[in-house]
Amino acid sequence: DQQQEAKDQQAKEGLKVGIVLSSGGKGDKSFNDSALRGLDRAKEEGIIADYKYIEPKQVSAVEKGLRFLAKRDYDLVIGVGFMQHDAVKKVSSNFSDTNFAIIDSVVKNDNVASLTFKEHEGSFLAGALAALMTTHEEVKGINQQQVVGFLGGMDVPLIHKFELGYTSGVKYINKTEGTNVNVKIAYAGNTPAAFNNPAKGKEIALAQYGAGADIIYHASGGTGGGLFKAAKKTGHYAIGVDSDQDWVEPGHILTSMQKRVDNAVYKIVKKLKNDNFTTGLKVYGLKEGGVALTSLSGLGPMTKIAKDLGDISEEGITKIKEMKARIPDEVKEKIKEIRQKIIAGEIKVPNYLKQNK
Amino acid sequence: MAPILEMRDITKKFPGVLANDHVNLDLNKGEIHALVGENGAGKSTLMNVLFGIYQQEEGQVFYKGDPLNIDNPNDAIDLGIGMVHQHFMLVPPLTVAENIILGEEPTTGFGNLNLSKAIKKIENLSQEYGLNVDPRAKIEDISVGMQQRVEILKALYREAEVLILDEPTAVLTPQEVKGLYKIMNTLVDQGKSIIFITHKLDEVLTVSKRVTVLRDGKSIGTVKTADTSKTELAEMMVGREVVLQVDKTPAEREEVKVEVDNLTADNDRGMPALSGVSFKIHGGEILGVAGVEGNGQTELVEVLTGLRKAKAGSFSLEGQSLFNESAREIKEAKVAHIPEDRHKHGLVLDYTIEDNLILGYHYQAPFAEGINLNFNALDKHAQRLIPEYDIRPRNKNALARSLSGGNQQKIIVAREFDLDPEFLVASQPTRGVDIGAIEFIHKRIIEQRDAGKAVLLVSAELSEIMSLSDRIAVMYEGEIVDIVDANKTTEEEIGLLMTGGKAEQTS
Amino acid sequence: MPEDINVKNILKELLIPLLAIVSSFIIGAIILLSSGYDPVATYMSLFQGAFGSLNSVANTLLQATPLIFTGLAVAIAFRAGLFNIGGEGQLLVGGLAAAWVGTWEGMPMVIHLPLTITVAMLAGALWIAIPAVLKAKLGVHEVITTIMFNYIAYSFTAYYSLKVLAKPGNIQTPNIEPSAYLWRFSNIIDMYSYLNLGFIIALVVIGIIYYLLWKTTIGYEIRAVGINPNAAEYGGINSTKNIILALLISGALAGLGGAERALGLFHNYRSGFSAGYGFTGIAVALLGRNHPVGVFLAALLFGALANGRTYMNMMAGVPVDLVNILQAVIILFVAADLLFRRLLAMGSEGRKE
Amino acid sequence: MEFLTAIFDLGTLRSTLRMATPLMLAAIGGIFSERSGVINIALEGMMLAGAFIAVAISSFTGSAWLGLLGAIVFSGLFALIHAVVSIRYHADQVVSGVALNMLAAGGTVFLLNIFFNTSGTSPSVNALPYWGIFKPTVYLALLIVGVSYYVLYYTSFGLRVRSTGEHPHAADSVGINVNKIRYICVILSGMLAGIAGTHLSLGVLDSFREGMTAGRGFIALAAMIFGKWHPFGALGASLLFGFFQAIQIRLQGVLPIPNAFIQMLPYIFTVIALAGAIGRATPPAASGEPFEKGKR
Ligand SMILES: Nc1ncnc2c1ncn2[C@@H]1O[C@H](COP(=O)(O)OP(=O)(O)OP(=O)(O)O)[C@@H](O)[C@H]1O
Ligand SMILES: Nc1ncnc2c1ncn2[C@@H]1O[C@H](COP(=O)(O)OP(=O)(O)OP(=O)(O)O)[C@@H](O)[C@H]1O
Ligand SMILES: [Mg+2]
Ligand SMILES: [Mg+2]
Repeated sequence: DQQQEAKDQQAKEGLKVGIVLSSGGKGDKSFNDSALRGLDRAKEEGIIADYKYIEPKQVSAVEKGLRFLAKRDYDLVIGVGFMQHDAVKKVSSNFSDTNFAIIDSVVKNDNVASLTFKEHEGSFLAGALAALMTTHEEVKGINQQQVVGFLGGMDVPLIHKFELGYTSGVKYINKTEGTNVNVKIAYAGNTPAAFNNPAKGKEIALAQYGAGADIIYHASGGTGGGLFKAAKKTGHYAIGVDSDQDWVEPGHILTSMQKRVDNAVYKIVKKLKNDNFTTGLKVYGLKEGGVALTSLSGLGPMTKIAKDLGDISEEGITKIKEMKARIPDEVKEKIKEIRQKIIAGEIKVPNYLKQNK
Repeated sequence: MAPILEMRDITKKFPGVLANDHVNLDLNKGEIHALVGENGAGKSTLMNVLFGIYQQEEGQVFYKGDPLNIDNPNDAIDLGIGMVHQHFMLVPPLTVAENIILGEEPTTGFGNLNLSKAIKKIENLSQEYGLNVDPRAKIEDISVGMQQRVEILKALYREAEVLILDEPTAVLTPQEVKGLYKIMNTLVDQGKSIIFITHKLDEVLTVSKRVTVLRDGKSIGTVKTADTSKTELAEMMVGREVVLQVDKTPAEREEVKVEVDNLTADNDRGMPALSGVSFKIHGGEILGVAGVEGNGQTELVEVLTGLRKAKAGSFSLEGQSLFNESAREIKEAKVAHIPEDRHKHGLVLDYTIEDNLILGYHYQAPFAEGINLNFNALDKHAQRLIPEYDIRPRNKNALARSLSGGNQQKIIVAREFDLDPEFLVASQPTRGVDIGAIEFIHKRIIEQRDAGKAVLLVSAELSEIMSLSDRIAVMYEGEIVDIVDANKTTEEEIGLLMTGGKAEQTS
Repeated sequence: MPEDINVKNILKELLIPLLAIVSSFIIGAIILLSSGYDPVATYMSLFQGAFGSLNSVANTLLQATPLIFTGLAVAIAFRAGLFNIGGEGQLLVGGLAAAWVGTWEGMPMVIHLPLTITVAMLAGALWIAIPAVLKAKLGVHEVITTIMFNYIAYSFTAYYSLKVLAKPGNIQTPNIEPSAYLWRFSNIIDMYSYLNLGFIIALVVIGIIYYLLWKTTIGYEIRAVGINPNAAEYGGINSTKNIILALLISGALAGLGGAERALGLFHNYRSGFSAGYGFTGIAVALLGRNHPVGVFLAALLFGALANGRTYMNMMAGVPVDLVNILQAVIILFVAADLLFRRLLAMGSEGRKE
Repeated sequence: MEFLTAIFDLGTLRSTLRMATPLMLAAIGGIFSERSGVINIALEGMMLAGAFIAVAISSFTGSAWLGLLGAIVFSGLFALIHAVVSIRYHADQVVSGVALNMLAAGGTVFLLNIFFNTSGTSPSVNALPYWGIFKPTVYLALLIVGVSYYVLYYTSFGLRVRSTGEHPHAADSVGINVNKIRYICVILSGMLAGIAGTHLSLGVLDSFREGMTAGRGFIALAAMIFGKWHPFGALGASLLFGFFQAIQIRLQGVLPIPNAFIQMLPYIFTVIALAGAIGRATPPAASGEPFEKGKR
């Protein structure tokens, strides 16, 4: 009875969502922050009453966190990251009355919504943009050499998915435009620490810039912070990942390949509120707005937030605007075109994870 | 003449030991003052108090009539007191010059070392006192005798007026000892005063002006060297009749049991320590090994007990070769070993008496069954040996660490003798042991001999060698210079042999 | 022969670790207060998270299990006078080996499980073999070599698990066969915890190590070498052999810890496999005075801290890293036990006078 | 031949020097500590603490220089814990070091939460400016190597440090305050590690990231051993390890050796050095032993 009461109480107060973050934790400026932003938005809009996040420090704590949330009758329990696959599967089987969602992995249980993203599609666009830009020597910060770079964090398949999408984008441009753009590829390491090593990230970036690259795309978590410093130092460009990172080093981050985890999270929370929550696989690609480059002409979503919060100066905003203005219109057009083609299925972007199976 | 230095009623305690008990000592200017006493009498402690390494609980030091507090070596050094420690206080990888200036470094602003100035000063000092050291050599590369001269230079460099030499001769060859006397005499001629600690009464008589005797932490008295004799000093030191009279029937020699031939071995530093050592020991015989410490006795014992590999030679017991066998195999061949340093080798101090009583035999029946220890057997063993060898306390679970030195030694003796060995190697068996225990151990050694066992006895105490041995082998620089019949020799003859005298005599 | 077991001694042995724990919690409380948290609520939630329900208790034991193994690994090396800082690497390699052999198909459990566990122990032992031999033969300090082997293990296991064992596209090695599972208690008790047979094995191993150290000639020799290698040598004890033996046992124990994680908890090898168990094992051994029973108690404490902290974070909002701070401070206090000895000595002297 | 051109350019050398900088700083710290007789495996933690404090102070004051200064002071204080615990209370120095590493790892993230309300990356703060092609910390590191060599071998302090680590009783017997020397050296090692950490957080970057030292403290330890506890040896070893990292970045995908194996190299070299294959590396005789007056 007490439980029932508690439930009623809760129902009155509104929805409560629990989320177990991935190892980068809150403040990773990408993945987790993006998910939390989706919840923040939902909270602001009154869709949910509150949410609770958990930062597990070790693999085995993930399941405990999920279970903790499930037991406390959270209306939706979200697991962030492919590492949580087993844990979400297990806990969702135990709590068949609770709604679950997992991000970046697929759990085939009746009460789980699996939110996955076509990172390869976004990365393809990033690759195409980089390849197109590197030939525009007239643009400030672009050199003569036709070289671009990729910085990976830990050498794991998921990161190769970004890499393959990116290199495919470059190849596509080479084929269609007749250019001969080369990609330098490097990974920061073999252990999870490779996502936490910005000093090494900077060295890798400097090495690639030194070898002629002028645009480097990264999929390396916190290690990417070093890339941005290197871009600033050398006057070249970087492409951010996961969330809108354009504002982190204003004027040097050409665009960011956003995984709109926030959108995905926001959407399912909203559906929950509206009682049309559905489980099963949800794939977010370019078409669904699940992955996207930040605007090539204006400010990205995080940049706007940062501006509101005062985390970025007016001068920074100007720098970003100036940089975006430097991107030739033909490039912008081309990217738009490619995007449409991918959405329309005219361009097939290879998925590293599928390809190998 | 007023003494330059006086120590009055110095009392220093260590946990469980009254190392110095109201000790008095005074030193005149220009005097060599010998300080003697048995092991553990408190000599080093007294000097460490004087040098500020220890603080006395009671008593007062006066220097040139003024009372002083010496709280650390700096104070002592500032007063002009220098000390050459029993165990050298030199840093092996540093050079002679660096060692000498350490703590008193000449600098040229900003703490910048002025080594050339130091080297010049050292060279001058070295010349002045005839010390002959190379300031640029590294300590680890020079001989022990040279190291000692470095220690003396260290004191002179600090312009010491009073020099404490703690057992400086124990590690020296006879030539080096003579050299040291010369240096000491030069020093006193220059107005310095020396406190000289030694165990060798001959040395006392040779160089000192006066002698202070310590026994059991108390000062027994101070006498003029000219007015005393070896016997009197020995009596003061021991507190009773000097020569340890051991009841000993003549040896009943049996067949040859132990044969050692042409042993050659290096010491820890890779220098030759044994060169062609040969001897035989019969059943029912004690072969004493005499010699100044550091002439290869330690290495000989280690080779015979499996703790050191020899480079060449042979060693057999009752015809069975044990040459370069492991310690375990040698033990199994019934060779017992009372080690020179019981803390280092003989005991696991944090083991109980019971556990120590099986060290080396722990894997054999009845103590072990397969890999399991048989606690009944251990218990029985301890309950039998503890009273038999009068080990105190009578608690088999007491840690060896908590026992007095004599009782620690009894654990070893009990364990090794209970094996009923064929060959007993006893090295410094009574070092640091009280009189009662000494007699006990001596009796046991003789019992072994009378039971027909072969005994090798190594000791720095000549009296011990003289009174126990049937024959005496004298070691000098890694060789046995002679083997003499104990009944037909004198301390003088042995003493001469110990300094390599034989070779001089015959050539 | 075994250390005197009487109440007074046990209390004396326990006193300093207890003081260390209490002091660290006081320091923790000060940190909490100055960061604006409520220490009482924090510690309450920490405690509740660790022991609040059957499931929590089981999870505490689950967290303690690898620490028992690594703690014993450090302790047995300590007893031989050696310092194994490489437990982390040995555990990883052991876990990887278990996850690999565990995937072999077509064997009955009675063969497969023991085989897998044995291989894991061998792998752990192998990982310390070079430091062990270098130490025994050349006197090379094992602290540095085992640290170096940790780092070699990080790279090696990452490479081998991802590039060799894992199916393309996977971030973990394939799941092991059920015949290599360590049986879970949740099979018969209604709980979620993955507490498994590994815990029982840990208890048995505690007994074995205790027996080995104090009831056998092997232990007699190992401890003798640890206390006084010269005396051991004099007693015909081959210190080279015993150093190598003790370290191999140590490595094997850490490897066994890895096997428990692979066969009982994860059923595979993955990145993030160890939460620093090898390093925490040092603390566990130290706190447990290098005694198997002490190791057990210390592992329980550290297991409880590690288990309770998630709940603490969720209920009190305190960052889980507080627990790392607490653990570090506990170690510092235990290591600096002289502090308490001096304080206690002062206290008792004061009373006498 | 592609890999040769990939390795040998000016960029590689610069990269080598930048990556060697934190290694040499921390290794020199290790040298002082161990030369005085105190094993310091907490270099990693001291570096991490320094990296964090530098960012925190730069964030609050807006001055990266104050950040550097603060990191030096704070890491010195942090090292003081190691000093007190292991010198005054005779704790096992390895255990104390392990604890300090844990404390730094936990403490920095805890404070990251308290100060910046995040457990990943701190906000960007003012970083150290460039002086020519490098950050000041690079020049500082090189300077410190030279000065350390001079101090250790040409000053009375250095002589005392060396004697303390080899034979503390000998040092004591000539009136040197052994524990004072050890305190100074351990604190110094913390301060140097603090500079190393600042190099990472305010030199290379402008923010703190959880665990950002990523094992560099242990490579520094390896460099110290490989360099046989000599400042120039440590410099050489640091440059070598820096060079490994620099070429490892550049050789990815060029040579058919997996990355993982190149990353193992510094550690493997250290083991080989210790084993005596590259000339025996023997630590100072008394390192690891607490000094007790009168103990024989
Ligand atoms: N720290 C200590 N605690 C307790 N007893 C000790 C300590 N150090 C030495 N002893 C004991 O004091 C006695 C004399 O020790 P000491 O070190 O002075 O001998 P020694 O002078 O080195 O011998 P030798 O004259 O043969 O060189 C020995 O019985 C030894 O066991
Ligand atoms: N540091 C110490 N701690 C405890 N006991 C000590 C210490 N130093 C000496 N002792 C004890 O004090 C007593 C006197 O020792 P000391 O070293 O002064 O004798 P000694 O006359 O120099 O002997 P030796 O002729 O062997 O050198 C011995 O019983 C010894 O055990
Ligand atoms: Mg270009
Ligand atoms: Mg003495």
